[in-house]
Amino acid sequence: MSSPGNTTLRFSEEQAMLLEVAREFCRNKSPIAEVRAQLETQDGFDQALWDEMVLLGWAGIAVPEACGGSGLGIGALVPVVESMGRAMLGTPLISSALAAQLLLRAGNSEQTDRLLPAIAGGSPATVALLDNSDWGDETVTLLLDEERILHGSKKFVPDASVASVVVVSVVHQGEVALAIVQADQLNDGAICPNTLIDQTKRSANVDFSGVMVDEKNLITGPKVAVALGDTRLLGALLVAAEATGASAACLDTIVEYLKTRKQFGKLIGSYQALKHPTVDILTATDSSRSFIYHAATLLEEGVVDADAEIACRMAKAHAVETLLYAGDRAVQFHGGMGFTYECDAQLYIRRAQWSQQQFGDAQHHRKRLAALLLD
Amino acid sequence: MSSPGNTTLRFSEEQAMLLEVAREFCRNKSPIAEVRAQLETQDGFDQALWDEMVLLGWAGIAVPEACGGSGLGIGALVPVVESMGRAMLGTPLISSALAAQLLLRAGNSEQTDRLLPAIAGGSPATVALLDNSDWGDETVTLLLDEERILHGSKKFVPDASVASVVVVSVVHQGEVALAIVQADQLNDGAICPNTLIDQTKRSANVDFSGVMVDEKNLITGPKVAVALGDTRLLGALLVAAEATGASAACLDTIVEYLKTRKQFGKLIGSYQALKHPTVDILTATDSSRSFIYHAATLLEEGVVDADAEIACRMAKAHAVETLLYAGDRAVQFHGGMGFTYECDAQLYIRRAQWSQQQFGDAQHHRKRLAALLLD
Amino acid sequence: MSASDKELKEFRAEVSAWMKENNPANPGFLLPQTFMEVGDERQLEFLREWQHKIWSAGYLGMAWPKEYGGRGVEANFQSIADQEMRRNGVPICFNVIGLGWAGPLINEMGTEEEKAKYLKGILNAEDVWCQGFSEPDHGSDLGNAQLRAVRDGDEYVLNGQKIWTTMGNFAKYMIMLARTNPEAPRKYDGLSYFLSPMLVPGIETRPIRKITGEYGFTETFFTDARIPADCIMGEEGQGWKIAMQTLQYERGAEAGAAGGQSMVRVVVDDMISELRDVQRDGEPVLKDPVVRDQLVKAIMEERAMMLGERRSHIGPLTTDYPGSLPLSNKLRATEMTRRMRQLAINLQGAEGALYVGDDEARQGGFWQRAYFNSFSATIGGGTSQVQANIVAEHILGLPK
Amino acid sequence: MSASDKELKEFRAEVSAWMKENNPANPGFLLPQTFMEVGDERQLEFLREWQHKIWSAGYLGMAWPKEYGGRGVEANFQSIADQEMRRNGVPICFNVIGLGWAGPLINEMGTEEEKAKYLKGILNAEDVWCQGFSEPDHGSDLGNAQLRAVRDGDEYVLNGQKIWTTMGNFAKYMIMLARTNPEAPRKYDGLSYFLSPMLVPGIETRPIRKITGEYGFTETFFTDARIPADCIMGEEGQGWKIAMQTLQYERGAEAGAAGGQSMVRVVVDDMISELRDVQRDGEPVLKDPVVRDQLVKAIMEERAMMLGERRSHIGPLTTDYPGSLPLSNKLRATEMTRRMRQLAINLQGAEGALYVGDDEARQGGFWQRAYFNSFSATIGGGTSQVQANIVAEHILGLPK
Repeated sequence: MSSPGNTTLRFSEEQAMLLEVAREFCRNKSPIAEVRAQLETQDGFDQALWDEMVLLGWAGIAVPEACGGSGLGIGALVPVVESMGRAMLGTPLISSALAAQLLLRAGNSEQTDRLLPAIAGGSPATVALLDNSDWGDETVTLLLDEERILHGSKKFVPDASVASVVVVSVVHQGEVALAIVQADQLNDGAICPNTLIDQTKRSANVDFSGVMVDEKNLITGPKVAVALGDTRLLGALLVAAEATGASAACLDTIVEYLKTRKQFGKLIGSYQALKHPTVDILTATDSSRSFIYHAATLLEEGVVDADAEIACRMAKAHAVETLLYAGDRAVQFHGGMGFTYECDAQLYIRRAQWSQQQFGDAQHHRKRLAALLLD
Repeated sequence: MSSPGNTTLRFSEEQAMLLEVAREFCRNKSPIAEVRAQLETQDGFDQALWDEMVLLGWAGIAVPEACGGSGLGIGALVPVVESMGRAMLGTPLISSALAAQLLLRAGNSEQTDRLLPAIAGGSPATVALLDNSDWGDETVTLLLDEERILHGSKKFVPDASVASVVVVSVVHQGEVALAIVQADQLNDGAICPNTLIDQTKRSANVDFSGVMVDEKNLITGPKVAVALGDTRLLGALLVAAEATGASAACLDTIVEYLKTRKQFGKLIGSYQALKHPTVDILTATDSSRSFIYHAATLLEEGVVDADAEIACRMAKAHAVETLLYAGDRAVQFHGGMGFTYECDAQLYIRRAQWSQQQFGDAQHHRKRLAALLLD
Repeated sequence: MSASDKELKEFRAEVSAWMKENNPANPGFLLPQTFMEVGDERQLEFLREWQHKIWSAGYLGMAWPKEYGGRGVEANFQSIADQEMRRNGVPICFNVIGLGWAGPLINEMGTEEEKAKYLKGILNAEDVWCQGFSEPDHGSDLGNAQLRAVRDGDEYVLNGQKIWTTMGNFAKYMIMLARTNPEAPRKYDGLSYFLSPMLVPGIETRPIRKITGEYGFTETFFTDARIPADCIMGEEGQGWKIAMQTLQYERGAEAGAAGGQSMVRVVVDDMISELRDVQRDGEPVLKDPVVRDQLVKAIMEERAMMLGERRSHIGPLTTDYPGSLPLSNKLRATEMTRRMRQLAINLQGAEGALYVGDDEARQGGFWQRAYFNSFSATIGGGTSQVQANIVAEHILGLPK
Repeated sequence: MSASDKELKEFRAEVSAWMKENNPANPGFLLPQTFMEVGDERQLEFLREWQHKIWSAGYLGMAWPKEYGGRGVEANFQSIADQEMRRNGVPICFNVIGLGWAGPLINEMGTEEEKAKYLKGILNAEDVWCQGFSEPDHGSDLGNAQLRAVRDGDEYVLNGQKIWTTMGNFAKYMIMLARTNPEAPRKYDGLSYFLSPMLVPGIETRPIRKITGEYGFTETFFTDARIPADCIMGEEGQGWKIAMQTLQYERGAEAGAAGGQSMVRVVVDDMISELRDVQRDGEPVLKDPVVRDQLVKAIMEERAMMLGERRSHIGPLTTDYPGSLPLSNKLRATEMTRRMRQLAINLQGAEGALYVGDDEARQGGFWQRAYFNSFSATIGGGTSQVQANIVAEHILGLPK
């Protein structure tokens, strides 16, 4: 009879308060009509709303107090992101938080003192990690040459159009390094927005060619690779948290319809063919939530150790498969209505396709979990 | 728009007649009470019944007319084996047919003339192929030394206790060869029966050590490896055919119960939670049947070409997964009754565990199909 | 006087050559994969021209009588033409409700006048047809249709609503199920069947935006709309029977349909081809063992469907639960398609998150759109859940 | 006066040491993994002796009153003892119906006389208890129990049948649901609850052979069996309420149960350990990428259950559909177990076809038998299908 692994799960009163506030805020400020109003806007979010979120301190939750944040850590970010996912509220929060984490974990104090206060103050930032379309290929190809000039592009840079700062993984003198690029350094037309299946999200391919990175905006050394690995795991966790919220909202949408729609003279929720898969969505969403708060617990101290890595990967693998299933069934169970753009099921099925790909799909993480758990 | 691959499927009037006769025979001669009567017997089948089958010519269906068979080929064996599977009728038919095929495909005319008439005449034969418990490991380790003496054992030799002749894969002078061993050459205690999960089946570990193989009972040369490969594929197909019959019978058992058992005042077959999975078993069994007769069609000429290999592997992969599912659901859907030894569901769930392992499980075959279809 | 194998073979070669030569160039916008995806005028006009061209070449309505625009030859010529359309990947013949539903019905049951009036326009694509069976509150429950048709002199007055009217905004005619007798003891007996004009006062359509973001269906509103009384097919009260008859023609030219390819067939191999240059973990995704296992499952599922089609014509191999193969076909094929397309997106890697309109989206976002569109088939024409009930009850004999 | 952390820690160390020292050697036959698998006298006597030994050492019934054989300490001591039994892989405390159902009920609702008569025999394993709720024709529908109990003077006369009586052939007492009033307007109100002796004329048991080939349950027949009228718990008509109360104790010592490990917990890691030397394609099966993907899924499913248990105690993280974690637990855990065991057989290679009794069967055929036994949990206590209805209706509020 063997050990079941780390199954720690704690939730502080502070986290509980944050969750309650965040959920309430998102519910009130981001009803579905608001979400829909943003689908075809350029930036995909409402600046005034973002400003309110910044005032609540969310942009600085995981930024140390010394740098203008509240220093509550990733554990406090998870309930906020889950709540945003639940309301399908698109903002640059995840991108900014990841940029801050990457700087915190790899940068020097001059850099963090200079850059983090702005992020905590609501100036969006983002990370540019992907050199191709393969999250499993971590080779960095974007070159920072000897003159510290960048050559090449990154793909799927989230919220690139609104970010003031982009933290970019580059190869410099044969080593992986990070370049901090200001938005105003980019050439005209360098940002080529992606047309995403999830219309609540924004990302772009960004051409950094020709950008000059001065010494103080360059991060080198052994911490870089570790910080990049950690940031990918934190990204996976935050996408999982967001997907968990989306699954919960999707479940609510299904349940509501099953309780009101009649076919053949009966409420359709009475048919086991719809009822039992809905229970599956409930239990799967329950598991997603357990996984993300387990990971949040293990990240209380900020260190991404082996147990935390396992937790982040499990969260991502499970949460996206759950949302893929929930979104798919939401369309099907809404019948003809589900096939319309007007039905909210489309929001969830589209979000699912985005979430599954970000920071690697379920199989990507299970492959890495196998090495951590079986070897 | 690409090619969908070979989808030939024919069925001759001859095959149709055989199918009808075989199904009728098996239904009449092997009611479940008879099947149960054999569960704890030594040989697992009724000799008188086997004799009747031999009289019908089944032991020689795929044996050339010149060797005392009817020369109808594998295509005619499939409907017979499916019918036997449907009645859960255990006999040495599959073992004997595979032994005959292996001899036909690798042996010389003296050997086939000498051995096949007995097989066609109902004297059971079998093949001993497995040196370990891994169907994916085709390394032959059983040694036939320079003095033509055997050293070692084989595992899971089907119907070993009743076989007059065993065709054994051996390594001889560094090459794979076949040794034809008569039952009376085996030492006392050489046959160690397995206790199988499927009580309708019999197999044994057989220790061949010390058996002397004379020249005329040795088969060497390049045909051996090909014949062994073909025989494994034919074995996979015949197990698939048998599993298809078992799935169909299992489906009947479920449907019958769902139409008669009431719970909460309704026939349980009216609940979608039981109804829809039962439809899944129906459609999956439909596919099993399509696969086995497709393979039977491609084997009309006896040659196991690439298309036939694909067909055999698909049949095996699909048919056993179907039976695993059907057997599992049969137990569950019978409720408390399903949990008893008395309920026939146990026969199918046990058969499923046997069938899945024989000649490699579903994943084994899908792995090889990937190489045939994707590379 | 049936055609010889040689004649058929020559005909096949002729059509194939014609299709190759006339297969239109990529128009620069995504073409509909099915007739349910005709969302704008540009697509409509393209497909109208293409169908007209096929008809002009003599490859559509081949088994229909010459006097109504057909060619009067045996149906197996049409089947061959249809196969060659599929095989050569040409665009669809979009006027599906006319070619496959209304047309064969008129051919079989219609008056001379009706044949002369309708058939040629169906074939040459001048008259677009639509179908009015579904209504908002009972999508899967056709027998419960409530659209009211009241006889008033030599007209019927229509009031009510239809939904999921494919090309309702483009159609000139609708085959329609309406309730002429709300008092009938069996709900089915109160239904009648009409060949209704669409372009009359009181009939209005509102395009439905689909989950894909595109159009293709309408809601159709009837407000005191008056249509000639002779638009009725058969007698009052025969609507259900005729509707069921209509559904029989779907089985192709041999069953009476005019023919023409109604949807672009997408096979698993198409997905696999598209994945050949996708990377996973720095290697081709097609080399990943877990992906390979998934793809083989998908290929097998598709192969099983095709083999089932073959087997369904072999009597001795269909004695178990006869009818199970054809009756479960819709359920199986549509569910397989949905899952396969979802898998295709998943395996694309990060690019799976792109959509129609992005230059870098694989095949222009074909698979993403195709996945969403696949729900039209798992929902329309009876949801998969209803289909499973039908198979359970009609084939397995399980209780309702 | 609650125990300090230090005391608890010391106690844990003490029990752990005792379990290590006293864990019985392999008896040479497969031991029951649950109390539903006690099939023969040999197993019964072994387990009786073991439970007696644990009780003698003071590690069972710790929170029950001293005067009835308990130890009168806080329940958390018992929880610790139970954890250490699990952790050390010792055999089960088999008298589960007594320890976990009848005992706590008597403790809570029983008279002094009943407590004195029953409790100690439950703890020291002298009196085996069984449960008589299920009947042949309504396995999942307890409220419909039909066993008739008719008051006749100072006796009740029993007629009818129970089924799935665990250890019915070994038991001295049964907790029993019987119908005292067939005329009650609500079927539930006609039920009463008894602590019935088993060894009286007119009660006969017939062992049921399980799918595993072994025994463990009986059918129990009542033919004019007479039991003392004071065997009733509470009043006539309270049977349903008391039965529901009985089910509450299952949640362990803190809920009132005597404690003791009622089933051997098998985790995914146990399966993985067993697979370490299995080969597939000439390589370790644990190196096969498809198998690895499957195993990680299994580990995750198990991990999610454990994390869910933790989360269920954190109020702010259970505001969505409160109660969903505990109420879905049975459904999830039992289905997970079934699938995991099926997978374990599949991954064994050819040896998966062996069974209990074969020397070469892995762990003596443990996994094969365990797979079959797993259905007792997906069927008993409400089938998974019924459980899914319960979750849907009680948690999601979906219509019946």
